[in-house]
Amino acid sequence: MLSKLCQRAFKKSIWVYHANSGGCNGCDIEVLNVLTPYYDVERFGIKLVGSPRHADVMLCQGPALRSTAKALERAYQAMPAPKLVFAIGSCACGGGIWYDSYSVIGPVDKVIPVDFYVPGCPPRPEAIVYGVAVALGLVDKKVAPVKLKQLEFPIARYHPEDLECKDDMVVYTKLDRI
Amino acid sequence: MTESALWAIVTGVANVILVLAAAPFCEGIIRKVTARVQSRQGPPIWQPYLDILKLLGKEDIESGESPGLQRLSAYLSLAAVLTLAWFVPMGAAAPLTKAGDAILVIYLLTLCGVSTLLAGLAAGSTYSLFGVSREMMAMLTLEPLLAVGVIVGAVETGSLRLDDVLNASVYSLAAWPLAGILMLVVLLFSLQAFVGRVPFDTAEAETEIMEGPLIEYSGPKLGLFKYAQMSKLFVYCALLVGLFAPWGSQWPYPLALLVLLAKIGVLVLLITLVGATHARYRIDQAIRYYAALFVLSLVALTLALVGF
Amino acid sequence: MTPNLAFVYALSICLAGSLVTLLVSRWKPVVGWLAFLCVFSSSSLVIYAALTVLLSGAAPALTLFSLAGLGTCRLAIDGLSAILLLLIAVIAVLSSIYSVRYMVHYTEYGLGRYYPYFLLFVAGMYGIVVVTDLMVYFCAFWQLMTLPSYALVRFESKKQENVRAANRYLLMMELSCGLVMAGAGLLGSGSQPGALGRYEFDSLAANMSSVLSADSFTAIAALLLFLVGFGIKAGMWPFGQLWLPAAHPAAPSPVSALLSGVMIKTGVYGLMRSFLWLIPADDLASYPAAAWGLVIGVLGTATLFFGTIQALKQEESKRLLAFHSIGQVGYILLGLGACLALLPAASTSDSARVLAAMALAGALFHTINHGLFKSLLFLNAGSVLFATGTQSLNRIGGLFKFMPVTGVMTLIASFSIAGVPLFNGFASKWTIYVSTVLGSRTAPYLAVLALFAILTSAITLASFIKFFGSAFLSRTSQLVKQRLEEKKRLEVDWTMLVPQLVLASGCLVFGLFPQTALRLLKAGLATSEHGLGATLADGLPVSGGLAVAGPGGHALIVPFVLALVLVSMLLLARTLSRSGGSQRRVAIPWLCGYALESEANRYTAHGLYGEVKRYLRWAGGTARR
Amino acid sequence: MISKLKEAVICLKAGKVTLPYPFAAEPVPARYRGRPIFNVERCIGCGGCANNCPAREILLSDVCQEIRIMRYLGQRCTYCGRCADVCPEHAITMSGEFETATNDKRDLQQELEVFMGTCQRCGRCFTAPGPLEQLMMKGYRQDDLPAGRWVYKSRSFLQSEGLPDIEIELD
Amino acid sequence: MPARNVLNQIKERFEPSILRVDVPSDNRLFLYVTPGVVRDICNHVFRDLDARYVVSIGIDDRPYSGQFTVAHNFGFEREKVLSSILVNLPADDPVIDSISPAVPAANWAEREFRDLLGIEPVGCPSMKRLVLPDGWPEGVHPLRKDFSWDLKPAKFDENKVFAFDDPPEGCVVVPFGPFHPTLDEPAHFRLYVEGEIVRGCEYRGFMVHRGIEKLADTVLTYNEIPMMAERICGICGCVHSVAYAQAVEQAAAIEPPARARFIRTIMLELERLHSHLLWVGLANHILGFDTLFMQSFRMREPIMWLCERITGNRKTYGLCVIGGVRWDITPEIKDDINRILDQLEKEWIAAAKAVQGDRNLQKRTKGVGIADAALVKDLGLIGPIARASGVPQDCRRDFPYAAYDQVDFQVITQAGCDVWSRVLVRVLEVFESIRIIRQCLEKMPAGPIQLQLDDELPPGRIGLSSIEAPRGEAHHFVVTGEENRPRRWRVRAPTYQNLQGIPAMIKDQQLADMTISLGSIDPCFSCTDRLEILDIKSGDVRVYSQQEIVNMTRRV
Repeated sequence: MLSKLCQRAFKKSIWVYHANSGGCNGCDIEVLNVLTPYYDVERFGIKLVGSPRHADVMLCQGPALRSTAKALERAYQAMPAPKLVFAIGSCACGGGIWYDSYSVIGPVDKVIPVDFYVPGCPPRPEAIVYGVAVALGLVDKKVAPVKLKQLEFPIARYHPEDLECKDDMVVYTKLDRI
Repeated sequence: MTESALWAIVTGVANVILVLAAAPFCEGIIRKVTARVQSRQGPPIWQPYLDILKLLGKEDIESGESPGLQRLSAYLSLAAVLTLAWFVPMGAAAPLTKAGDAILVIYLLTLCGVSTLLAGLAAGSTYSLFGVSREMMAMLTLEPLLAVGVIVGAVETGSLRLDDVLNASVYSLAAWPLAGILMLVVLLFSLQAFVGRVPFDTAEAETEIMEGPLIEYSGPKLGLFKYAQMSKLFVYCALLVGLFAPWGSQWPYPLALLVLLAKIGVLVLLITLVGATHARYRIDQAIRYYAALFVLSLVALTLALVGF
Repeated sequence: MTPNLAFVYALSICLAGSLVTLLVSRWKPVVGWLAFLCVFSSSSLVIYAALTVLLSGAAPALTLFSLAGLGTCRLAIDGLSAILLLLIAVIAVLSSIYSVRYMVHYTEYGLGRYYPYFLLFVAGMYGIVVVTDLMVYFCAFWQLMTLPSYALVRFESKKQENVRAANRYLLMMELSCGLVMAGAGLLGSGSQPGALGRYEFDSLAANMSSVLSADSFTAIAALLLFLVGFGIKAGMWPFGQLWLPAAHPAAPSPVSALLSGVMIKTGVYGLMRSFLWLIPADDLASYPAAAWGLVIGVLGTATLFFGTIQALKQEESKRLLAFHSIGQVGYILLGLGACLALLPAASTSDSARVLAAMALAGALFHTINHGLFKSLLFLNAGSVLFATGTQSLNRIGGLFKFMPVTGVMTLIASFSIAGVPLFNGFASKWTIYVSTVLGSRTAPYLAVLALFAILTSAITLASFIKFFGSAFLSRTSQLVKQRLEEKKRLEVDWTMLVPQLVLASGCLVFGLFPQTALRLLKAGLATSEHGLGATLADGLPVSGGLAVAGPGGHALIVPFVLALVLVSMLLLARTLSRSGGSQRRVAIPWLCGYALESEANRYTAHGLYGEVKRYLRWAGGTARR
Repeated sequence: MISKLKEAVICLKAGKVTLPYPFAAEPVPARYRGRPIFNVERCIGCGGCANNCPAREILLSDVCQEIRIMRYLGQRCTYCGRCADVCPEHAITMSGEFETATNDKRDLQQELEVFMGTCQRCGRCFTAPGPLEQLMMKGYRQDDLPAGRWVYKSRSFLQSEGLPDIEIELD
Repeated sequence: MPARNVLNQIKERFEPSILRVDVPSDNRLFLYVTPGVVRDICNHVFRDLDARYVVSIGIDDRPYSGQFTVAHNFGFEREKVLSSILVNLPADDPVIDSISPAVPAANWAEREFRDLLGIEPVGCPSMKRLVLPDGWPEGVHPLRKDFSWDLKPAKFDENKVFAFDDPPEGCVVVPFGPFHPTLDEPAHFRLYVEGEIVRGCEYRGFMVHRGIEKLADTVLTYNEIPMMAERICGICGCVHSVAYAQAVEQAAAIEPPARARFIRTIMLELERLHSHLLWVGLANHILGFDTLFMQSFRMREPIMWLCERITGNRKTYGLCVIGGVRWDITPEIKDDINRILDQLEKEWIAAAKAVQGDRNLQKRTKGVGIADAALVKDLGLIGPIARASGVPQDCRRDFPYAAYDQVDFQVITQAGCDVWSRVLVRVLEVFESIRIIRQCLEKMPAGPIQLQLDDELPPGRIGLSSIEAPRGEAHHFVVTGEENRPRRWRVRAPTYQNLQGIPAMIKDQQLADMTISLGSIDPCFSCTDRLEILDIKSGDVRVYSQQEIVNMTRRV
C-alpha cells in the first residue's frame, strides 16, 4: 500500500542533478535560473541536489563529448531507479552546431537513454518549466511532426487541363486519371 | 509500577508519532519561509512528506563495502532520534523519565551523530569521509555546550533527573538565574549548529563535498537519514524548550502540546531566518565560534557553581 | 581449600609452568597450549579464591614465611584485592588462549622468550595485589611483575625502538618502585614495628592516625610519594606519557592487552589502598581528604584530557590504544579524587556519602570495564596486525568485509570505550559523572572536572571513530588486497576469536546490567576490612531492579529499558525503510565521474580531524610520521 | 549585523515575484526567436536556408527532378534566425513558440515537399543552380536524410592525400 | 605612431633577425622573425618592454605557403598596441624554441599547438598532453589541414587512463569534477589534500573541447561563425562574436557603421551586467548563502528580459555579423533600457552597501585565493583578477574598440589580491557598466546598422582583436581565407590564462576555500576548451619566482 503511495509521490518530488557534459554554460545558467525567484520550480517540489545518488532526474546539457561520455554514463548509472533524463538545449537534444565534430559523439541520447527533450539555444526558463510540466503531466506536449506538401504526388505531368487553382494552391482535380 | 510503565509506553508512542508527523512539517515551514525570504513562492508546506515518501520507494544503491553496517546505521539514525523522543517532554512529562537522566540524554544525542559517522565511514567515499571528519569535529566542540546546559540545570536543582532538570522551574519566569540566562543565550547561538543548518552545515556542504556522509546513500536509506535530520531538529527544539521555557507544560494535554508546538514554531522560524541570511562558515571558523561559546558556557557554569 | 591456599597453589603453578615452558619452548605447537593450561588452572584457582572472598568475606591473611630483618611475607585477599584478582585472572586466561595462535607468526623469535616470562608476569601481578608488606616483599613482587614484562616488551628485540621503549619502561618502573618504598619507609620509620613488621600495611594503617595528627608533613610527603609512585605505574599525567605509549605497542598484542588492561591497574590499586585503606575510618577529621581529592581529581582530569587528546593524534593502532589507556586511567583517578573530595561531607550529608561511594564504585567499575574493553581492543588490534602485518591505520582499510567477527568485536569495544549508552563504558562513566556533577554541591570544582570528562568522552569517540573507521570501514587498501591474495582469508581463527567474544560479551553484560557489577563491587568493598572501604560500601545504593540510581533517585539509568526502546525503534525504522518496496542494487562509488576509486583517493586516518589537531597542537603527542 | 538587516530589507522590499507560468503565460517579445515556421506555400526550394544554417540541420534531398524534400530537424536548431534572414521569399518566420518540449525528438521535425517547377519545353528547372546546388552537383555536399546529417568535403581536404594511417570510425 | 615606436624599440636589439614587418594600423604590429631568436625577442618584449603576454598560436599554413607558422601575441598596454611575433617553420620539421621558460604564461598555449598541430616546443617545462582526450591516438593532430573536421580515429581508446602524478606523502587525492555542484561545466581537478588543507593540485581539463576552431576552418562561413562564436560560452557569448567580427573587420579593413559600434557596446555592457550579477549570485551559492544568490538572480532577470527584447534571445543574441549588427535599438527599447537600468541601479546600490558591510561574507573571502601582482604578471592573469590585485588593466581602455573611446568610465581596482577584492571589483563594475550604457544611449548616432558587403574578403590577412569580457580579456586571432571562411581562427578566452593561476591560489588553503577560489575567477571551461580535449598538469611547478625567471632568462 505504502509502496503505491511512494510511486505516486515520485512525480511530486523531483530532485534534479545537472550534468553538463560539454555545453557552453548557457543552458546551465538557464537551469539555475528556473530555481530563482521568477520561475521557482521548487513550487513543483523540484530541488537541485549535488550527488547523482540523490537524484531522480538528470538534466543533461551539452553534447556528449569523447572526454565526458564515460563520466556521463557513470553519472547515469549512479542514479537510483526510477530515473528520468532530460536533454536541455540543442546540444543535448541534437548535438548542436558541432554535432559531427571530431571530438563530439553527438546528442546525449547516443550515450544514455533520454526521456524528455527541451530544445532551445538556450531554452528560456519558461521552456524548461514547460518541459518539467510536460513531464509531470501538468500540460500536454504541443509539438508534433509536420509534413507539408506543396502538391499531392504523383501527379500526371501531362494533363495540365486537370490542374485547378484553389486559393494559392495548385490542385490536381482528377485523381482517377493517374 | 505497571501503571506507570503503561503510561510511559503510551506517552512515548505518542511522542514518537508526534515527532514523525510534525518533523517534516517543520521542514516544510523552513523551506516555505526560506523561499519567501528569497522572494519565491516556494514548495507546498507538505513537500517534505512527499520527499520522504518518494525516497522510500526509490532504488537503494549500495556502493559501500559493508552494506550490513550501512543499513544498520541508517536504521540507527532514525531510531536514535526517536529513542531520544522518549526522553523529551512533549505536551506531557517525558515518558521515560524513570529510565534515564540528563546525562543519558546527552549521550543519546551523541548516538544520533554516531549513526551519521558510521554511515559516512561505511560508504567509504572520499567526500563522505571529509564529511565525517567535519561532523565529528563539530560534535567534539558542540556536545560540551549541551552538557554545560544540563550540568547548570543539575547544579541549580541538585538533581540530574530529567523532570527535575527539564521541568522544574530552574529557568522559569519566577526566578531568572544569571547562569540559566547565559546558557539560554549560548544554546540559542548554537542551535543552528546543533541542527546542522547553514551557516554550520560544514559537514554536509553541498557545494564542496556534496552532502558529505550521505553522498553515497539513496532511496530508503537516504529517506531515513533525512527523516532523522528533520526529527532531530524537532526534538532539539523540544529539548531546548523543555530546558529553558517549560512554562505551560503543566497544562492539560492538548493545550500543553499546542503551547509546545507554538514555541517550537518560533525556534524553527529563528533557525530559518538565520540560515537564510548567512554564508556557510569554514570548519575552522565554526570550531572557533563553538570554542568561544564554550568559554561563555564555562562562565555560566562558574556562575551557577557560585550560586547565581 | 581456603582462598589463600588456592592462591598459593596458583602462584606455584605459574612459577612451575614458567620452568616447564622454558624447557619445551622449542616445541612450538605444544608450548602455547601448555602455557594456557598453566594459566587456566592457576586462574581458576585465583577466581575460586576471589569469589570465595567476595561471597563469604575475607579470609585471614596467610603468612608464607618470615625472614629476620626483612619482615614477614603475608598474603591477604580482601574484597578489593579479589576484584583485581578476578580481572587479572580472566584477562590472563583470555590473552593466553589468544597467544597460542598469535605467537606463531613471529618467525624470527623463539617462544622461549615469551611463555616463561608471560607466566612469571601473571604471577607477579597476582602477588602484587595481595602482598601486605610494603617494603621488601612488595619490591619482590614488583620485580616479579616488572622484569618479565620488561622482557616481554623487548620481545621483538631486533627493533631498536622496542628495546629503547623497554629500557625506558624498566627505568620508570624501578623509579616507581623506589618511590613507593620511600613513601612506606617514611611512614613506617617513626612507628613502632608491630608484630608483623614495620612496613606491614596494617602497621602503617595503625600508625596513620598518629602520623596524621602529629606529623602532618610526613603524612603529606608519604602520600605524595605514593601518589607519584603509583601514579607512574598507573600512567598518570605527566608521568604516563613518559613510558606507556612506547611500551604498550612494543609488546606482542596479548601482552599489550595484559599491560594495558591489567598491569597499570595495579597502580590504581596502589593509589586506592594508600589513599582510602591506609586511613583509619574513625580518624577522618585529621585527614585532609578534600585537598587530596582536589589534587587527584585535577590530576585525573589532566590525565584523561591530555591522554585522550594525544590519542586523537595517533595513526598507529596500538599506540593510539596506549594513549587511551592513559586517558581512561584519568577517569578512574577522577572517580577516586571525587570520592576523596566528598569524604569530609560524607559524615554529615547522606547524599554526599552516597555520592562518595558512587565515585569510588565508578572508579572501580571503570577499572573493570577498562580491563575488559581495552584488552579487547588490543586483541582486536593484534588480530588486525596478525592479518595485515601493520599497525599503521593509514595503510589498512575495508577490513570489515574480510574480518566481520573481529569488526563487530572492535565496534563493541570502541562503543564501550567511547561511552555510548548500552555499553559498559557508559555505565561506569555515568557513575563518575553523577558523583561529580551532583557532588558539586560539596566541591564546586567537580562540576568543571565533569564537564572536561564529558568533553573528553567526545574526543574518545572521535578517536575510535577514526580507529574503527579507518581500519574496518573506508575502502579496502592496497595492502589489504595484497594480504588477501597471499592468505586467501584474513579472519583470524577461533582461538583468537574466543577471547574477543568473551570480552565483548562482558562489555555488553556490564553495559546492559550495570547493577550486577555494582553489586559485585559493593560486596568487594564490604569485605575489605580496613580503611574506608566498608564505610563507603554502606553508602553504595544498589537496588534489586534493573536500574542504577544516584542519591535520592536524583539520577538514574535503566540501560535495559533503553535497549528495549532502541530496539523497537530500530525495528520501526527498518519496517519503514522496507515499506516502500524499493530494490537494492550494487554500484561503484561516485567520485564525480572521471576518477575511479584508487589507493590514492582512499581517505586515511592521517587526514581526519585536521583542524582540531591543529588547534590542539599545544597538547603534545603529535604522531610520528 | 547591520548588513544582514540591509539584506533583509532588500528581500522584504522585493516581496514575492514568482511568475504564474506554466498556469498563465505572458506574451513573448516581438523579436523573440522561437521555433521557425516554414510556409510551404512560399518556399521555392532555393536552399538558401540550408546553406546558411550554422547547425547544418536543414537538409535538402531531391527525390526526383520535380520533388525536393527539405527537412528541418529541429533538434539541434540554434534559433539564430539566419534562415529567416536569408529567405528571399520570407517563407520562414521565427515564431514565438518556445513550448516545444517533447518526449520524442521526431516531433520537432518539419518536412516540406517542394514542387520544383519544370520547363515544359526542355524539362529543366526554371532557375539556374544556386551555390548550394553547385556544391551538391560537384559532390561536395550530400545530405543524408536518414542519418540526419550532411556530408561535406572541404576543398582542402579533397586536395590532400588524407591521413592514410588513420582508420576512420563510422557511425 | 605607437606601433612604430614599439617597433623601433624592438629593432634596437633585434634588427638583423626581423624578416618582415607589417603595420596595418597605428595599433597593430606584425613582426616576422627568424626562428632562432624567438625566445630572446619574447623575453625582451615581456620583461624589458613590459608587454603583457596574450597568447601563442600555431597555424598550419602548408596549403598556402608550405610552412607552419607560430605567432606569439603580446599586448603593449602603455602604447595601446597589440602585436604578433610570427615565426615560419618548415613543413617537414616543425620545431620551435619554447618561450615558456621566459614567459611562464605561455605554457598552455605551447602545449596546445603541440597537441593540435604537432609543432614541437623545445624546452617547454612540461610536455604533458594538454588538450586532446585521454584515448586520442598519438600523432594525430586534428588542426592540421589534412585532417577532416569529422574524422573520428578508430583507435580511440575509451578506457585509457591519464597518467597523473603521485600525490605528496600524507595527502589524499580528492577528485573534483567533471560533475561537481560547484563546477557548472566538466573539468577535473585532482586535489592533494592533507586533512582539510589543499597541498597542491593537478588539472585535467579541456573536457569541453568541441573542435570549434576546426569547424570554422573547414565547414562554416564568415557569417555563420559569429553564431558559433557566441556558443563558445553561453554567458559571454556576445563578447566572442563581437571579437570575432572585429578581428575579421580589422583584417579586411572594414569599418562598421558608428551606430552598429554603439549597439555592440551596449550589448557588451549589458552582458557584463548580467554576468557580474550572475557571478555574485553563484559565488554566494558556493558559499551556501542562497538568499543573496536568489536576490542577485532576481535583479538580473530584467536584464535578461531586456536582452530578449532587443535581440530576440536571452543569451545567445545572434547580434553580430561581419560589418555590423542585426538589430537596431528603437526609441521604445531605449526607454526600456533606461527604466530597467534605473531600477537596477537603485537596487544594486542597496545590495552593494549590504554586501560591502557583510562580515560573514568577509570572513569567508578575505585572505582567500591570493594572487599577487607578480603572479598576475607571470601567468598573464587578466580581468577582475588582475584588477583585484591592483593591476589597472582593462582592454576597453588599453585597446579601445567599438565605441569605448567615446565613453567615459573608470577602471575599478582593489589592492587586496583576494576573493573579497574580486567581489568588490565586480560589484563596483556594475555601476560603471550602467554609466557606459547610459552614455552610449545618449551619444548613439543615427544611421545604418550594417554594411552591405558584396566583395569577397581578401585572403591571408591577419586580424587581432581584444575585448574585455566580464571575466577578462578575450582575444581573437583571425587569418582570413578563401571559400568565404577564415584559414585560422584562434580564440584565447580569459579563463585560459586565469585557470593557470588556480594551483598557486589554492595552495595551502582549506578545501572549503578551494571552491570559492576557483569560483572567484568565474571559470568558463567551455571558453577555455574550444579546441580539443587534453590533460593539463598545472602543479605549482609552473609558478616561478621572479628570481628563478631571471636565472632562466640568463641561461637562455
